[in-house]
Amino acid sequence: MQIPYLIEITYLVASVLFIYGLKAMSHPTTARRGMNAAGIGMLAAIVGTLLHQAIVTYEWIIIGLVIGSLIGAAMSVWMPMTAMPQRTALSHAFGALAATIVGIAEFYQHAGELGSFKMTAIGFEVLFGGITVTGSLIAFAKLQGLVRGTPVTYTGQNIVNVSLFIAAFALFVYLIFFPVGILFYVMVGMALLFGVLLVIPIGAADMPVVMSLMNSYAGLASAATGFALNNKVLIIAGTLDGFSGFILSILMCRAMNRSITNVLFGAFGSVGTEESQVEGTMREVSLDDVAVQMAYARQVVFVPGYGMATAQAQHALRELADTLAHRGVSVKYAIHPVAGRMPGHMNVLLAEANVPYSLLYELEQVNPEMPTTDVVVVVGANDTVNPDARDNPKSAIAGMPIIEVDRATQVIVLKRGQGKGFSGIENPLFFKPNTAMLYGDAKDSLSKLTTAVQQA
Amino acid sequence: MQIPYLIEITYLVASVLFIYGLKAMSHPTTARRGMNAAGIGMLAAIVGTLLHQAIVTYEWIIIGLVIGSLIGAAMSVWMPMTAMPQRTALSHAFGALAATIVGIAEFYQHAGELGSFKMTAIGFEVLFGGITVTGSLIAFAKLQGLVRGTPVTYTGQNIVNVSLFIAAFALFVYLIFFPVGILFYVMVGMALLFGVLLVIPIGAADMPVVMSLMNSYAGLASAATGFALNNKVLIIAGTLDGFSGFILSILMCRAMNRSITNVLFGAFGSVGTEESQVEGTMREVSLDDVAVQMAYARQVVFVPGYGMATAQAQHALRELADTLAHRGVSVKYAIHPVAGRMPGHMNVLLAEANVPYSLLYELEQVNPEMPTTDVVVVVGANDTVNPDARDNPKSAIAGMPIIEVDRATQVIVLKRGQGKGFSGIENPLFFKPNTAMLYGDAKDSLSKLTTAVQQA
Amino acid sequence: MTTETIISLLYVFALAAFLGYLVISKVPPLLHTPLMSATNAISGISLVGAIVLAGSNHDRVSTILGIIAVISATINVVGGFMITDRMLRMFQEKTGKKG
Amino acid sequence: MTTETIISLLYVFALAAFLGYLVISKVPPLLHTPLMSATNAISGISLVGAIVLAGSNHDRVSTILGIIAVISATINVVGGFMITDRMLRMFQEKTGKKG
Ligand SMILES: NC(=O)c1ccc[n+]([C@@H]2O[C@H](COP(=O)([O-])OP(=O)(O)OC[C@H]3O[C@@H](n4cnc5c(N)ncnc54)[C@H](OP(=O)(O)O)[C@@H]3O)[C@@H](O)[C@H]2O)c1
Ligand SMILES: NC(=O)c1ccc[n+]([C@@H]2O[C@H](COP(=O)([O-])OP(=O)(O)OC[C@H]3O[C@@H](n4cnc5c(N)ncnc54)[C@H](OP(=O)(O)O)[C@@H]3O)[C@@H](O)[C@H]2O)c1
Repeated sequence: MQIPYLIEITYLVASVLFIYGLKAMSHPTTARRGMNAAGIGMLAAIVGTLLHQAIVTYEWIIIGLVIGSLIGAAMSVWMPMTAMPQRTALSHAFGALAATIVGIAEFYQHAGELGSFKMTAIGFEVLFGGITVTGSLIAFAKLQGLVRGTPVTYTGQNIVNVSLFIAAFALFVYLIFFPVGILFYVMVGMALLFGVLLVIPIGAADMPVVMSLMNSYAGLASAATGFALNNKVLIIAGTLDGFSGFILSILMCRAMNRSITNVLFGAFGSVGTEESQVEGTMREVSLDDVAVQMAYARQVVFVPGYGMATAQAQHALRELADTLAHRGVSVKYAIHPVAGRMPGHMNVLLAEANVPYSLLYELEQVNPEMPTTDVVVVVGANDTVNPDARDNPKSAIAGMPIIEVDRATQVIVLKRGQGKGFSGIENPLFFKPNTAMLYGDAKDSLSKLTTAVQQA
Repeated sequence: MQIPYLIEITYLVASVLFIYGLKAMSHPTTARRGMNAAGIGMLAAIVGTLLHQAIVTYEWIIIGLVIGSLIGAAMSVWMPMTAMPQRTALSHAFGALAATIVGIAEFYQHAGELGSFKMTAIGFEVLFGGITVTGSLIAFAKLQGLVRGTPVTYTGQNIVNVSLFIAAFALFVYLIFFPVGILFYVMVGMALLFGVLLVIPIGAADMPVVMSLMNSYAGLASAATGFALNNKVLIIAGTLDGFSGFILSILMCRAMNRSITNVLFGAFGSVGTEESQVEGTMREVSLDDVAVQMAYARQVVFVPGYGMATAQAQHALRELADTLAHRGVSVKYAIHPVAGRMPGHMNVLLAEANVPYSLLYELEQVNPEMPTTDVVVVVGANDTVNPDARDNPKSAIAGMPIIEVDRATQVIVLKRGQGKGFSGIENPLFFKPNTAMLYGDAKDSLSKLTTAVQQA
Repeated sequence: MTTETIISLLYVFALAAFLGYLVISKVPPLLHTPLMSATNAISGISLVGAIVLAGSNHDRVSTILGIIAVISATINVVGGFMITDRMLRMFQEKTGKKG
Repeated sequence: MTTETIISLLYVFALAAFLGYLVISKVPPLLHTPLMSATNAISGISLVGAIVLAGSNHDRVSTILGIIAVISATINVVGGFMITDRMLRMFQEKTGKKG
């Protein structure tokens, strides 16, 4: 068998192992084995590629691989778990950059001889890729706090964006028939610009959805690369990636009860919503009171939210929960599907803090238990426990499923002050008679509570 | 675009629609729409094929299509639902026959010029195909009662089978390197013979598993045809078919707590099993007593089995159930996964009798309700309600999950006499104090019960 | 057949195998009988090979084989789709009468 | 590119799309974050295109582009797999301590 077919076979093996790996992600006990298999597939494909007969010098390849590995390894080892959203955004930029560059080079080398199919593939590749490179970088900057997270808007914004999109697309169609160098690079530039314009009007809080969409674009760019290079493993991996991003963004939007168009093009809560009149007062409670209540409760449910992530309070939370469990209190964690800023955000943080996943309960499982729960501790969650979503059809988050903590006997809310949640609306929960506020940084409050419970 | 590529595109469309169709089978409300889509895909592929440039005369094609359609339509319109197992066996024979013939013709036409890859594909095609043709025909004959269902065994049987298999396989390997005409036909003959020998030692009762295996072979034969003809839709359809058969046979074996090898090569219950000593006596009950008990029960659960299928009693059962429901009795149907002789057998029959599928309960759902059920009516089931499977670890069916009817307050068993079930073992259920026998054909008994209940 | 073609076929086979596993294992026991006849109907797609065989007038033996193959495959296709539909119709009507 | 090749690629795409849908929608919310980094790592497979570009010495521009592409893709591959593993290890250790 000749080398080219040996290479093809390593690609086939890689494809199968990739699919197997993602399939294994359907359960935490098999996931790791699956990803190891996928890693082996990746290695096989890389080794296979190194045999490619077009390769004449290896020095640049090796330099690139070494630099990339060092950066990648460093990022993964030293990155705190709480920075996952930023890291993910950045990695979409890298992935899309690689795809875009391969597309540009393909055009650069063969501009004259490109058939219309191949040109179409390259066009999709650089369009999706270009948008993703700049879009993800802006998302990264907003999430990391490098630029202000507030939406940048101006009048006529949507018109500018749509015109740019149409212009780029027209250029694309023209290029399929007349692949002219300069116009191609103009198109790449437009895609890069479009990525910027698409993301700047979106607030930091909506970044997760944007990020997932970028994920899906990056995947599609890879798949298009596969079409351009006649490489099936690229098509498969890219398509899987594309679907993953797409499905996750749909899930997020559904859990937030919004549409993707609304996230991308609508200012949040700008029309037709109405906050409910808040009745009652916010009642503060002392740390020791809370400790006693928890220590003598039958069941305590913790509801973590974005505040737990910013406070990095997962370890402190676990300690408190362990202390309670030790005293015989039944402890559960209720995880809302969009708590935090990323799908599965809370799960990962709690896993990092060694919380067994058998203690994590989903919305549907935990809500029926609320009325029989003595104490619910809301750790930096806000929107995901806002009863307005259920009770006030005019609320900006109306219809979003919530964890119905207000049905519990006693609710303790840990937060720093009067800060609003992601949606920026008032939360009537805080004013209910059975709710008490414990102000302060979540990590701090939790550690103090642990000490207090131990002495109770 | 030239014709060949137009054809290819119809095949691509067909592939997508086939997959969509089977995916839609995951729910009864979408299944029909899915199959309509698959049908359209099939039509597209056929019309596409008719444009094939190798076709010079259409008369034979049309004759074949017309004859086939008439037979197919007649079979599907006039076939009683209870004959589904036979029909399925027969259709595997037809499918495999088509694949085998295409393989033979391919060899016949190109014997000299076949590359080793293509020869390998053709070899698999005729081997799988040949085994399936005769194997399925024998299965059909046994299920239809054309030949006696009892296993035909003789000493050294397994040795003969294994030798034949090895010989055919050796021939196959030889043919890959030296595709000699006469040897090829010998191999086809051996495959046909092997199909017969494989199935005759298996009892009629084990036919369902054999049938599913044949299903999977027929699928693999089609997939091999795809490899031989460089036709991707054949590969896809064949692989889907192959997996379907394989998964169903695994499910059946698991539900019967046996291995596939045991079904294929082991005489059933031949070693190490022991029937439990039967205590108590079988108590007969009068029709009117049963009617009264049912009429005044709070909940009646019907447990249909193979006897309902042979008696074609599904309509009579539905009527009785409706009559009871009308009187305010809560009525449920408990469906064991391997009740009857085919996966989903009971479901189809009851659906035919217009029983809403919301009334059908699976094993795991209904067992917890048994202790609070007043009356259980076993309609021609036997093994699937045999408490020995649970209680006697030495039983031939030990470990098979059962519907635990013996936990109900009162069990009524409808059967014709002392007949045993599929496994041929005694059923202690019939001797329990809370069990009463109502002898007679199930359909008959059920109709009479309906009348009696109406008068009660 | 070129090696590139062979590799394409292997890709299709590998992906179809995964799909087969995923799709079929999602079918509930309720629909196992219709599933059997549905896959049967679909695998009647070998009809496309049979049609070419019967119509290409290669030689008498091929044509006869072709006709037999067309007939058998058509029986499966027509019979399979019709009977699946007949069964699924029974299941579907239930939705309305539910409860 | 021949039309046959194009059609093969379309087949692969269609099947991969179904697989993507089926496989991804089976991943529980618990693992959505690792899923994101896993697909990221896998889509780093565009590295294979980058490697050929960087090594084929076509012209200076291509080589420079190639190196950049190799670096970015490698970051994703190495970083993606490592961080996914780091996360999954956290989830996995829980099995033992369960209850
Ligand atoms: N998970 C996803 O995939 C995703 C994606 C897109 C959007 N979202 C949105 O994100 C929101 C998530 O809801 P959530 O309930 O988790 O959080 P949230 O509504 O964003 O509220 C976070 C709360 O945490 C408090 N907080 C912040 N830092 C804290 C600290 N160091 N210590 C203690 N408390 C602190 C804040 O109040 P103070 O400032 O007063 O402390 C705030 O009320 C939802 O609206 C969801 O739709 C989620
Ligand atoms: N469903 C599948 O996929 C599948 C596949 C392979 C094997 N099997 C096996 O098949 C068996 C199915 O169990 P099952 O409980 O459904 O049935 P069964 O154990 O086969 O028993 C059937 C019973 O129905 C009675 N019967 C027959 N004709 C009747 C009539 N006209 N009226 C009334 N009663 C009649 C028979 O007793 P009388 O003769 O006294 O009337 C017999 O006891 C299991 O052992 C299973 O493992 C099933």
